[in-house]
Amino acid sequence: MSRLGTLWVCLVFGFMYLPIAMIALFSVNASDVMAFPLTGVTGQWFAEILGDGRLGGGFLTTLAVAFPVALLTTLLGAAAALALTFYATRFRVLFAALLLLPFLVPRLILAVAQLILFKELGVSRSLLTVIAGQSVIILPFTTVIVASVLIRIDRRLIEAAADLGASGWCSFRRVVLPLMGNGLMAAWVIAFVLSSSEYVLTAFLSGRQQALSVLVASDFRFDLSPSLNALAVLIVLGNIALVVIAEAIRHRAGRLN
Amino acid sequence: MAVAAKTAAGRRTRPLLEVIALHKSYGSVQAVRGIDLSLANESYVTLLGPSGCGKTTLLRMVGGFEAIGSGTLMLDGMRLDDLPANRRPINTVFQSYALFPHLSVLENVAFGLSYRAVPKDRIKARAREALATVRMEAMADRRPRQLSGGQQQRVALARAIVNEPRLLLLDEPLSALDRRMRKDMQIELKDLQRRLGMTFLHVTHDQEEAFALSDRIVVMRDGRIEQQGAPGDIYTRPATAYVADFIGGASCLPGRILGPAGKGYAIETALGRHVVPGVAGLSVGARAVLCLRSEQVALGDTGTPAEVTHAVYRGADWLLECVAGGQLFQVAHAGPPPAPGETVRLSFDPDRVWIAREAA
Amino acid sequence: MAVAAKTAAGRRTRPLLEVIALHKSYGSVQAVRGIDLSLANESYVTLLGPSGCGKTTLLRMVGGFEAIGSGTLMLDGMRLDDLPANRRPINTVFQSYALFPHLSVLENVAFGLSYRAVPKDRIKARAREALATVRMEAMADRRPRQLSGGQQQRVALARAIVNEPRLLLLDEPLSALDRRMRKDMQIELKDLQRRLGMTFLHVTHDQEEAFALSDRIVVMRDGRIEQQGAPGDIYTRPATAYVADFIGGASCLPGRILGPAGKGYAIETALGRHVVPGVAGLSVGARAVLCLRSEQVALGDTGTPAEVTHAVYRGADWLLECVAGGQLFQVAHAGPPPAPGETVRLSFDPDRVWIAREAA
Amino acid sequence: MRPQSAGNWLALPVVAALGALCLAPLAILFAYSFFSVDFVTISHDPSLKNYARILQSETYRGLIARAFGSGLLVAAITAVIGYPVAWFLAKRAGAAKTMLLTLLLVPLYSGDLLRIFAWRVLLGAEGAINRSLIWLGAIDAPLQGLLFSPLATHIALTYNYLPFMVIGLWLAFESLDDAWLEAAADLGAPGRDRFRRVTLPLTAPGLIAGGLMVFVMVVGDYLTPQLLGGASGVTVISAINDLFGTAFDWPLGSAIAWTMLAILMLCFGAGATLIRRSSLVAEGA
Amino acid sequence: ADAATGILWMTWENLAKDDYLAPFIAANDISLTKTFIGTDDEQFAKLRAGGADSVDLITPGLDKVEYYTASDLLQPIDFARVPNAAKLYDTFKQTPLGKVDGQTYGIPFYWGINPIVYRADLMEAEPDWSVFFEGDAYNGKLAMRDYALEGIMIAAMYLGIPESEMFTMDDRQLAEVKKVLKIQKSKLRTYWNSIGDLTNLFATGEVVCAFSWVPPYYELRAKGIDMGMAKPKEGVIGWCDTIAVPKGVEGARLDAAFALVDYLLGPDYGKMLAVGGPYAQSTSAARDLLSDEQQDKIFVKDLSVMDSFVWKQNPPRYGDWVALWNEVKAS
Ligand SMILES: Nc1ncnc2c1ncn2[C@@H]1O[C@H](COP(=O)(O)OP(=O)(O)OP(=O)(O)O)[C@@H](O)[C@H]1O
Ligand SMILES: Nc1ncnc2c1ncn2[C@@H]1O[C@H](COP(=O)(O)OP(=O)(O)OP(=O)(O)O)[C@@H](O)[C@H]1O
Ligand SMILES: NCCCCNCCCN
Ligand SMILES: [Mg+2]
Ligand SMILES: [Mg+2]
Repeated sequence: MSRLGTLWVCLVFGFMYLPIAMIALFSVNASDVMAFPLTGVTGQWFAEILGDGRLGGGFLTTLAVAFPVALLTTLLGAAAALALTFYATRFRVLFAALLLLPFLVPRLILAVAQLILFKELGVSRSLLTVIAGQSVIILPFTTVIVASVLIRIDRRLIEAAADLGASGWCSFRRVVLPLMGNGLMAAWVIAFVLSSSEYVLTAFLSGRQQALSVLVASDFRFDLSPSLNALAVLIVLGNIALVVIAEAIRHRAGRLN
Repeated sequence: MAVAAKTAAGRRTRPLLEVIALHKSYGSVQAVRGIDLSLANESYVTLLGPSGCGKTTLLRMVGGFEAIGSGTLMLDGMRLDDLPANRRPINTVFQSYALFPHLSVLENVAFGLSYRAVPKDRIKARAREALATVRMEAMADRRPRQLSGGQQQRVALARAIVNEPRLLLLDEPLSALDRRMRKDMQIELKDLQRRLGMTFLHVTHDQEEAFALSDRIVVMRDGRIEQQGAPGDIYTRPATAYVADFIGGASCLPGRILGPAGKGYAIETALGRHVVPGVAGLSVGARAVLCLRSEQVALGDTGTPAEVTHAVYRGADWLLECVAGGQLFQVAHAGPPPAPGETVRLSFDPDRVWIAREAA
Repeated sequence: MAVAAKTAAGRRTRPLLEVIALHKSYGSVQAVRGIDLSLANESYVTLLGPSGCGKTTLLRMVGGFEAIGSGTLMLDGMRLDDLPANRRPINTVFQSYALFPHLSVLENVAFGLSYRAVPKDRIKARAREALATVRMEAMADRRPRQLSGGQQQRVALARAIVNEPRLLLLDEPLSALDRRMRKDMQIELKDLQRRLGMTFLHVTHDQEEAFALSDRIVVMRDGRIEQQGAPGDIYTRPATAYVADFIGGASCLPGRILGPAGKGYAIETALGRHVVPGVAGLSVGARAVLCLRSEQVALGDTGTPAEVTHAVYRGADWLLECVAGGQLFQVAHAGPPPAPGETVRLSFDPDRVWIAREAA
Repeated sequence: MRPQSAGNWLALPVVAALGALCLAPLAILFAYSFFSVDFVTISHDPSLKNYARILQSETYRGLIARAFGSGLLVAAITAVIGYPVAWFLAKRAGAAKTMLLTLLLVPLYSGDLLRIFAWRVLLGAEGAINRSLIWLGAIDAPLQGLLFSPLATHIALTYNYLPFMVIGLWLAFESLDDAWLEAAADLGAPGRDRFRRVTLPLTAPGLIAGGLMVFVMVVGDYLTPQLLGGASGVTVISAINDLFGTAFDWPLGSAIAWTMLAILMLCFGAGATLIRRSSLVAEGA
Repeated sequence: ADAATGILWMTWENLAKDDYLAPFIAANDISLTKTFIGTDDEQFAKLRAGGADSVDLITPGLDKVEYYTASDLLQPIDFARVPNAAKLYDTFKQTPLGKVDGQTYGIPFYWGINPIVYRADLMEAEPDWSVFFEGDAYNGKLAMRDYALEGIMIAAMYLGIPESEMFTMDDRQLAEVKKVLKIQKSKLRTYWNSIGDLTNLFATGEVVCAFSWVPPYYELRAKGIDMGMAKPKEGVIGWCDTIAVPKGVEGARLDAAFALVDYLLGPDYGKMLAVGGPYAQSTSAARDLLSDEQQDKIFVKDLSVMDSFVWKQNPPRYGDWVALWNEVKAS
């Protein structure tokens, strides 16, 4: 069973990295057409991407959006999940329906409608409107993730905490919170991924600053430069490096304990 | 000075906990159906009763984890109804332990202390002391899932007692412990209760435990209280056949009261007439039972003939089951047991047995 | 015919379960450190031992839930090592119940039957019968979380016994039940085992339970077996002070063997010399203990003077704690107890007491 | 502690955010759905014409049905593929767990568009897979149907949303107590049955959560079908986009959007009931 | 130092390459931010929904200006501030598109044709529109732009519907169009959405012939692929994009916006666009600076070509066109 599982996991990870492998392959392929046969090795595309200040700026803009969005949606999602499960409000069903709404509306349409609203309110487009708009569509994801963890926490532990004198807040902080840690982490990562790859809303709601997803999409419209492959490779490698570093730190901390 | 004295006196006489006409249903299941109970300050009360009779439910309402169906709870003369669990000066040893899986044993025990007026630097030391009390100091750094069942139970115990609450609720706190450890813990509990002047409400299935610890025993049945009183009263003067049977497993011989006689009543049974003490208020002609405990029945050369049907080894002695007049009797017998099928003669001292009501 | 007879004979003599040199560690914790045990077919064996001594770990390895550290398990002469839990003809009553939360009580009990050769239409009926055995038929449609602690435990019991396995492992299966219910369940268990010719390996903290049910008792300590034997042997002829103390709580008076004498040895203690039977193989000069059980010590006009320190009510009698020669003695006493502080005289019958080793 | 009032306070900021940024815009759209358009002027005479048009249009009905079909199909495929992965991550990965989880999500950072073009390179007539198959001698001529077909679309959709399913399931597995599996094994259930009778019902909340996310994202994804689905890559969302952008028929677009919303809300009403049931189950812990 | 005036230009990415604009930036104290358009329609939706004033300059198609003016989103061009406008080709001076009541709102800026582009190495002969509707030789190797207006115009041209009727087709004509478009769909490998996408499809050989824009032709020839470009005799679609100033832009930002407009119609920019695009500016400002070959590339050597173009217009029943287009795609 375990061996079969390992095999399956390897296959699935292989599947997940198959397109990434292609991207990596063409990021060092000499031709600027993404097609076989391969024509030779070059570092040109990486040089190009590293020399392109515009994309660098876009990358920073993406981070400037994704970090607050991930934080905000994780917090709000956790609050919503708690209100759905652990500290259930009386209006739970209505509340759940409201939470699902942004899930169900096509992005573009929501973007247009939000734009109309911002216009009516006299709010001009900026990164703040992007953050607000994205947060709303990502919120249901984080809520679902956190709620699926909360559902399984043993309520008797909350009783025990109350018994020992912990107020609602304390028992939340010292019992519920640590036990929902996995869920919060997953929610944050998913929110970050969704935010940084969101194109439609970002394009509609952003003002003068352009996030990477928007820049990449417009670059793509005219020419599929392999330098974008190089960019993707850098992002993926950067992420993997972060994971490895975090693991190493965790390992060392574990050993010290 | 005068005021202080008065308060102290008031405190001594006013019950710590009063339970008045308490009810609780889960859907169509009536778990608690009208309980009146009052716990004197600094007393040790145990709750005995069969599985499912509502003990845990009662404790949970007192602790504040279950909404009251109807009735009133008063602590120290004040209504508890609106006080949330964390503000009640009560701690609980849960039947299911409910240890925090993400905290170490020590952190579990220290948890409650941060909500008491305990200096920060004393918290760990106090927690360690409590762990020592339950003989778990060596496992302070483990997680609950790395412990055996009995070890977990002892951590749950330490987690509650370390807070030294006014009222401690214990829901079968020693059920997973071996006899020796249980004895040790009983001594620690009793000592704690006396030393700190706490009040204990302790659910147990172990009658020896109840006898050894309690000032008062409350026998429950089907969501109600069947009898309460001092351990000796409950054992030697059960009010009903149910209590006589449930506590100490008396053999109950049905009969009819012929009238008052001597210090008790004359009663007519399948095994003849006897004059025996009994509960007050039995009228002539009333149906009642004669309660005979296994150690009150002796094998001898005289007495009612009976057939031995079964003999069970108990270490210190044997428990014989004998049938006489269609009625089953249990007899404690120290020597080598007669073989099943043998006929023996049973006798008892009429002054030491007891007449109880047939039903509540 | 001949073959069948031979097999039947083989079956009768060959042990059902053999545990050979079994070890198990969790990280640095050695939970089981070398157990050799053999369970005869159709026998009832109970496992006694203090909290954390490795009982659950042993059972979990036999059941197939925990990988063996080292050693061998044989069932019916065949190695169990590679047999997954679901293919072992073994069922378990788990210490933590492990009831399926998403299934009703009836569905929980019926779960295992779908893997036996039970006709589909009989499954529900069989499950209901098992529920009746544990007095839970009225709650067949509830979910586990709607049950009290004792009710859950009975469902766990029903879920295992309904399968009538060759070997049944019971990990404190009656710990949450009141005395009466526990007695009833003991009778049902014993009856089941006899009727169906099953073999039981039963962990309990209740010594009465062990004595009442077992063909053999195994006393564990710290991951090892300290002594095993018939209930009478364990109680009356403990091999070590540990066993004497753990089972029945004997007072152990240290001493030195002076030499063989009568049916036993002459021993020198703080309270004088005595000639008393004892375990085989004690050499002259060896340190040993004289084991006195509470019911073997009597209060009288002659004997060693001792001071009463404590009296505990036990219902049927009182347990006195007395100190003589710096040594604590426990005495079972039927009458009204002497007050603490009083001096009494203790005596015992040298033929009924026992000399055990100081340590294993 | 009064959990209900705590719940209300917790819900408040969420309700405020959603009210302002989702409910209000949707209300605007709802109003639009009853209007009509003349060139770029929106006439504010309410009527049900738009809804009548949707009902009568085989195209829009068909597109909505197709979107839901794809959503369900991909949710099912990702569930089947992701289930063992989530199990492995939760129960077998040990210390490597966090790392594997992150590695699973990292490909998503490479961006939708780039990955879509990578799929083209993989699946194209001259792509990596066709070339490999020809080289292996498995086929003589390239399989045209690999790319620009529903197959290509669904492969990429599965790829895009598999990690979300795995995350949902992983969380469910994390809180699945092994004691229940041991008990099932003890009672004789072989692996297959332990899965069907214990694991599956007890991880149902994760399956539902993951399924919900995948379903919704597949229904909303128009880029992948558009770029990989070939001539049949149209989706209801891209049709709505056309109405909003190209044709400037916001009222009809709003009406289709609200029709989908209504159907989805019905579906999720059913889903929520399921979740509630399975959460009852789960509380038994 | 005073902060430079900041303006925001919403445009196509390849019209705003940094080097095209460098002389302008160097000569003015203006900081220019660019935001890029996905489609003409997206640009309109964004302005219509979000208000015009957050952008200082936009780049709508000539045929689309009407949308913006009807929605009252633009301000008229002040020709006094755009001296280079005097050099507009006559066609653009005279076109009624982009104007309301004689006022110009979208000033033509650059223009071109949308031809058929094909892989000459993989096709027997130069194709015309019929390749998308008849015969089996290129089944599954064709591509069409996913755009209702142009898709239906091409079908109409194929069916021989004259330009005068094309944008006002009646139900019967539209039914004809639908029928042939369904045939067309069955021959397509895919519909394309961006020119980069189509270029990739040509390069990888997935598609051998498509209704296209000009850039892939030059781009792929530069890579050594033998590309062909066909201008079908039934008619070629011509297009022209304008530059327009949203309502509400005023003061220093308005000055800066017009300065940029003038620069965009001037010789520096025109030359770079012709060489880099290659695209033709709407003025003759740079024409004489180009070689004959370069002029030919962007159709300004012989301007009469413009007369054969079918210019895009807004059909009055555009909603029905879009519905028809979606119906074909969904069929
Ligand atoms: N997962 C684990 N990690 C570390 N130590 C463990 C783990 N599980 C059990 N132990 C330790 O192994 C020893 C034996 O445990 P086991 O559960 O077998 O005891 P037990 O005899 O069943 O006790 P009890 O009567 O209290 O149930 C204990 O000291 C326990 O703390
Ligand atoms: N959530 C519930 N839903 C329905 N019935 C319940 C629920 N909880 C408890 N009960 C029922 O209420 C009755 C009292 O339960 P309670 O837990 O108080 O019993 P108990 O006296 O503690 O028993 P035990 O000694 O077995 O722990 C039982 O019959 C039980 O089945
Ligand atoms: N290189 C820019 C291409 C812009 C093409 N515009 C087409 C406009 C159709 N309105
Ligand atoms: Mg209980
Ligand atoms: Mg155990």
